[in-house]
Amino acid sequence: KEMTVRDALNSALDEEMSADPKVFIMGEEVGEYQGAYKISKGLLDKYGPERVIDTPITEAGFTGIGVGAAYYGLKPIVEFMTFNFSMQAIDHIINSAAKSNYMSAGQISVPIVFRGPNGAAAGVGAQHSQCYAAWYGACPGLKVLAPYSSEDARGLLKAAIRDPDPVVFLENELLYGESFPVSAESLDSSFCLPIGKAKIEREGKDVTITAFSKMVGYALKAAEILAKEGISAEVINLRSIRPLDRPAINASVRKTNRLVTVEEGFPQHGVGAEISASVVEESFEYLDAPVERISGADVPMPYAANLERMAVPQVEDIVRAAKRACYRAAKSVPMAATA
Amino acid sequence: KEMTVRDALNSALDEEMSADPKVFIMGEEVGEYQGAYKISKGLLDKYGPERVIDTPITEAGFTGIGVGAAYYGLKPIVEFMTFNFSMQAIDHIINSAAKSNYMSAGQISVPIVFRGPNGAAAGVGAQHSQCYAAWYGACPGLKVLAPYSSEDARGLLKAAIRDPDPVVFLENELLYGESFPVSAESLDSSFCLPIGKAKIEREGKDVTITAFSKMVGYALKAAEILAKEGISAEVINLRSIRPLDRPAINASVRKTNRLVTVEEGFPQHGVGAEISASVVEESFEYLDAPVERISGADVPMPYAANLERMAVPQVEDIVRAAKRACYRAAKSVPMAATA
Amino acid sequence: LSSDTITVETSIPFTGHNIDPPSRTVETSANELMTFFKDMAEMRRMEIAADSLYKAKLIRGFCHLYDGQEAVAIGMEAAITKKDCIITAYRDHCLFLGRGGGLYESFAELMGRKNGCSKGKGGSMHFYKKESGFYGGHGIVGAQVPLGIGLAFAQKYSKEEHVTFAMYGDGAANQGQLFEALNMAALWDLPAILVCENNHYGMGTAEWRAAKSPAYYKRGDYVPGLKVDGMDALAVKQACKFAKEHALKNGPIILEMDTYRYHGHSMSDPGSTYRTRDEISGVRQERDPIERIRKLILAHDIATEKELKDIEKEKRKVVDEAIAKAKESPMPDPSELFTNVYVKGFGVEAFGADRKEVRTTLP
Amino acid sequence: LSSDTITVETSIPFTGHNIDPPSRTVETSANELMTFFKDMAEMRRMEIAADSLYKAKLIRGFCHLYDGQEAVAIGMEAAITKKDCIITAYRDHCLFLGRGGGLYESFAELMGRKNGCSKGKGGSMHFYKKESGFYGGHGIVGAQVPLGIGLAFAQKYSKEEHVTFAMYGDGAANQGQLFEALNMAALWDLPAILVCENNHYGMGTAEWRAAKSPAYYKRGDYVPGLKVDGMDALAVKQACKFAKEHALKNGPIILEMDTYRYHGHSMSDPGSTYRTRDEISGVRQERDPIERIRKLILAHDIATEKELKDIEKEKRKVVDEAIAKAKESPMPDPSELFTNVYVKGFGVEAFGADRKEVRTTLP
Ligand SMILES: Cc1ncc(C[n+]2csc(CCOP(=O)(O)OP(=O)(O)O)c2C)c(N)n1
Ligand SMILES: Cc1ncc(C[n+]2csc(CCOP(=O)(O)OP(=O)(O)O)c2C)c(N)n1
Ligand SMILES: [Mg+2]
Ligand SMILES: [Mg+2]
Repeated sequence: KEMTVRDALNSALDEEMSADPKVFIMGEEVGEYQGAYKISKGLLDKYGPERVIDTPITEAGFTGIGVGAAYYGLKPIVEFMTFNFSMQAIDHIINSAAKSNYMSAGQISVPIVFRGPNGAAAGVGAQHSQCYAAWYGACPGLKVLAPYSSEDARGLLKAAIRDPDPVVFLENELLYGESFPVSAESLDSSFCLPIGKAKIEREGKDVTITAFSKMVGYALKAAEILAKEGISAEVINLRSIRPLDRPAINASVRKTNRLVTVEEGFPQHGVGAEISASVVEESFEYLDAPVERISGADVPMPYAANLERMAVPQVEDIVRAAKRACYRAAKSVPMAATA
Repeated sequence: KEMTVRDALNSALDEEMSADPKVFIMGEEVGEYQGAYKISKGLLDKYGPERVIDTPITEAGFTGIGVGAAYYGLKPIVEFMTFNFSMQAIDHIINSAAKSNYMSAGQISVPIVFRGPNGAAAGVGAQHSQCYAAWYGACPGLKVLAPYSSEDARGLLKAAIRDPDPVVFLENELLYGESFPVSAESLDSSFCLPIGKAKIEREGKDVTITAFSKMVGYALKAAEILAKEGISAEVINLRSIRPLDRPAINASVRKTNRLVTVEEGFPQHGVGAEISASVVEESFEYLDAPVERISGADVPMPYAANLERMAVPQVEDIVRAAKRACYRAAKSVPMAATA
Repeated sequence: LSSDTITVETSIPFTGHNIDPPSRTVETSANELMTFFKDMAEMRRMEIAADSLYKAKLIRGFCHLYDGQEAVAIGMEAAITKKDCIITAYRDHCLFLGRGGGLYESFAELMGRKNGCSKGKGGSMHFYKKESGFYGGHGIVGAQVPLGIGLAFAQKYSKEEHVTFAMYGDGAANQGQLFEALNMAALWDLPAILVCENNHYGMGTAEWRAAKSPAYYKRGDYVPGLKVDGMDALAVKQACKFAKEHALKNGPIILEMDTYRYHGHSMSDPGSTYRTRDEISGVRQERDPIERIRKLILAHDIATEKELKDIEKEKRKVVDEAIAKAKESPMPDPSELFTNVYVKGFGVEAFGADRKEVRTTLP
Repeated sequence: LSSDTITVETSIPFTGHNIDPPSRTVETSANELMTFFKDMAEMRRMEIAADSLYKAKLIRGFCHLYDGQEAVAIGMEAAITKKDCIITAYRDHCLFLGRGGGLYESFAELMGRKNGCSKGKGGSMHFYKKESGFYGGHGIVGAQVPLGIGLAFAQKYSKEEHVTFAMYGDGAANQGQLFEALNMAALWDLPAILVCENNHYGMGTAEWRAAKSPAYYKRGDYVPGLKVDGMDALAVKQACKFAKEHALKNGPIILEMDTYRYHGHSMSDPGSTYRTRDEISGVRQERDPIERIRKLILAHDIATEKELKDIEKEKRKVVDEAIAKAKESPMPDPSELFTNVYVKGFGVEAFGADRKEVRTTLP
């Protein structure tokens, strides 16, 4: 059976709202318009305007309201039309949500989910294309998830809604319409994925490729190409940016001795930097080649199609980096191709 | 001659306002109150309320106004009482300031400085202690500076004000009152430090320690202690977080073969992560030991003095990490101490 | 064509908040009316063409069209000079034209080409024309209002007798930063005119669902406001002239322009789920800004129906020519990826997606 | 002491905005007046003691004192129950006391000790008492207003007949997020009462320098408001009772409490550069909230001067005892560094400054 990421998210919302009357969703166009990207389709009809709440375009205000409702014990899901607009509300995400449980020594927990599309879409320019994984992932008190497939989307969103802590849930607009096979188990309403655990999407032995969100698909494509050239790549779908599954990453690198990190966001202080540093800390002696970072280019997102393509990682970038990691190293690689 | 960081900043503001009538300063309490931390002391008297502008406590609004004024060609200096409050205005810093020159293909440049104390002060708790170096440093279009000494403060602030691009200028409240020796040259009104260049604060050959802002002082203290134990540490004062002076860092590591990064901010996706990844990329073969990261603890800032002390790096953390980097490595270190 | 004064009544009276509204009697001329007609016809045609180009996949991403709202751009320009500043949101194509921007550079930008007004780097939402006072083209709802008030701040700081028009939608009107910036504009007597283009919907949300008080001209509370028929270019002109004078003397003022967008919010919105087709066609028939001017021209015997139709045909032609030419414009050079990140790049290295493959020295 | 009704006039009439104000005639009792006196005396003493502890370096960082504003906390509590919620900014000590918080846990928190109400992890600005509806203690100006409206949202969502009081200063009153949240509160009829504690200064900035319209009770525009003498506990009580009823029936309302802070903004502000000593002593002499109640008690022969003095002495004693005890409270255990980061830490590793030296498994 197949399911789109959109339907996966929609069904997760539906099931959790049906299971727990404290769960509600708020955001711009989530109700009557059925969601700017139709993720909340049908929910207004089913749960009514008390639980599916259209807001004005006032992110700081409605995010604060959501966080306040979570203080009280409700379980709000705050949709940002895209995460770019979460910057208007970021003070509430960081100072009001992430830090409250700590400052109050556990009195004020904040069971809330902030969700919406994150990162680059197609042709939407510099102000609508930023990836916030590294920023939010830096902040203790937050959990930060980034699904790739439909199972990820279902299992992680349901886990996020049930979680007692504030979760930033980073979707990807370009994945909404993609279909993925789904297991019977994953369609059960009790299905949840563990927060903080990465998934080995593809096993391999020559090089580890870490990725999250849309880039997992690219990494898998790269792995296929690499396989044809005799390089066996292990692809790790991070799923959770915070907590970051350092044990899984290190275990893989200790096996492959090579690492390529992939992300669409800006390079400096990115997820790749963290992974590289963490692996150097834990598994330095295992590394047979320098860690390779593939990331968004270090520029605001340009509109023109050709520049835009250059500004985000392509499959060939991942392939090239993986080859570099392999060829440069001492370990012999079965087949040689010109880089 | 000695000068406090406060006076260094104040004199830099004064000189640049006197040199260029387009320069003005705005922010909360910068005028009649003489600055919450007295950095703008005397400026209102000297330049009048047209150029020293007290604002209401509305960061989003006045930051947007500052950026708009910069579009027009003025050179605003926007003071945040602390950078924690810049989160209310971060959309303007990123989307309105950092990206405009790019989106307009050079038509709309944004010569503005955002400045104020950043990071941990003493006893001010979780909402008032965050370090924003890594966040802002991630964003193309911004330049991000972090002075340590009085010369840094003067030279970098004057450079920032003269620079045609948006600059985030991260000061440190606990350094304001510290005195540093200043050269005659640095007191000249033409004095400027180059943006994007690190400074070797202390030369050494066994291990490189990178730090910025207050942590440079700690690194220097650690270097002294290490020297007594026969370890010669090279201390790099980053000065510029973005552009990051990768060449200087790599050159040093290629000499010492060991690296300890120090910062007060949160660890994940931090400046240390970036430096570690950059060095692994450029100088992997030169590294004789895993890069050591010293950073703020991965928790919101607690208030209690004992916990707070544990939440930020101490000199002994740096010493310990440097020793680890040295003892673990193949290269022999003259003197052995028990770690 | 004559520049002799013609006197016309605005469609409806202005409604003032904390201010005496200007007179309904507007002065215009044959010349001006013909210019209005031509300019609006060009704008209308441009947006229709953009719609087609989008459907042909030559324009990508977000694309927000202005057809229906032309009278606001036109009437405003008739009241001000290019030393006055305008700043707006993402629905910016026609405001760019109004400031003297060209069709060719517009379409080239929409298609992401080198000769676009932002060299293809900005796209539909990010048009600028600084030399004639147009400061964009902003994608974040509400942000342009403090930015515009900042322009007004700079005008006053520079002791110039110019004003800034900061345009925003009915949806944006609820943004907190607007209230913050307005307070400062009022405190500091800045020559800022806040122009709320009330097209009655913020995306799919009707104004009353987003605002407890959708009387946007009153939302400045202690700041005066004026409600204007934004489908009547002459009313807009009158209001903007009035507002400019007011702003130079007394500081900020809000103009609520009652207007309408014919298209959906952006190209992905059919624009028909949250409003009735009757509503749209009703506005088209009764309030269309071009038709209003057409009727005035005919009533005053300034031109014949045939002449006006010819103008429209001519505009269709210039738009088509601009598109054809824009299609010839090449994609930006790949090296442009790294230009304009900074004005002064200090020659530091910048990286592409694969930093070992693509790295360059910033100019 | 008697609970018989005593009828008193408030100091001055209420002023309404878009609403008919309540009557000046307030009902109270000997019992209530004595309680007011005791509670305010305790608050006052607590803040004076905090000042000393700060100067003795036993309290660190920011410390914002409430003396002068006690009538707001006291009067509000007299009108509501612990099922109603209160949320405020950093000036939170006395609101915590008002909600039933203890002196010992307050001082322990101020000194960063284990037995503090936030186990020493929050500090002066971050007191909470969730079980009696006190949601902090927030350090970011303005943030608590949307948060408070969120509490009201949750109350309504939960179909409870309770309300939330969101407190903010005159400085905070200009924050955009307040206007955003208020619009939603009004759209959704939330039982939210915005309490502007107008002490006339935001740090060193006089209200009129920060606000074009410092009539804060009117700043809700389309939301009704009431101006209240915030130095008169009975007026505050009357207003809060009125506001609670209004909010349950009709949605949000703003109460502007005209009050005064005797201390500087925080301990680093002498509080004397931007206002005159005469101004301060004038308020102390003519409007002090404790003195007002003292006079009422004496006028109604409820207690003697001596008895009231004894109460004050007694309060001094309990405060001193609480401090002595708090000083005995140990620092938090070092392991607390890593607790409460999450409710559910999943047993992942967390790091100290030197991750190779200090790492732990999150609970
Ligand atoms: C802060 C922010 N939130 C959400 C969006 C997404 N968005 C773009 S336009 C829009 C509707 C704006 O409506 P209005 O202000 O009435 O302007 P109009 O489109 O009608 O011209 C929304 C919600 C955005 N760009 N920025
Ligand atoms: C967003 C933000 N900006 C600035 C500050 C620094 N600050 C703390 S309190 C304060 C003054 C607030 O005044 P007011 O709202 O009148 O409250 P009061 O202190 O008088 O009770 C300022 C500027 C802050 N905490 N948060
Ligand atoms: Mg609209
Ligand atoms: Mg105040």
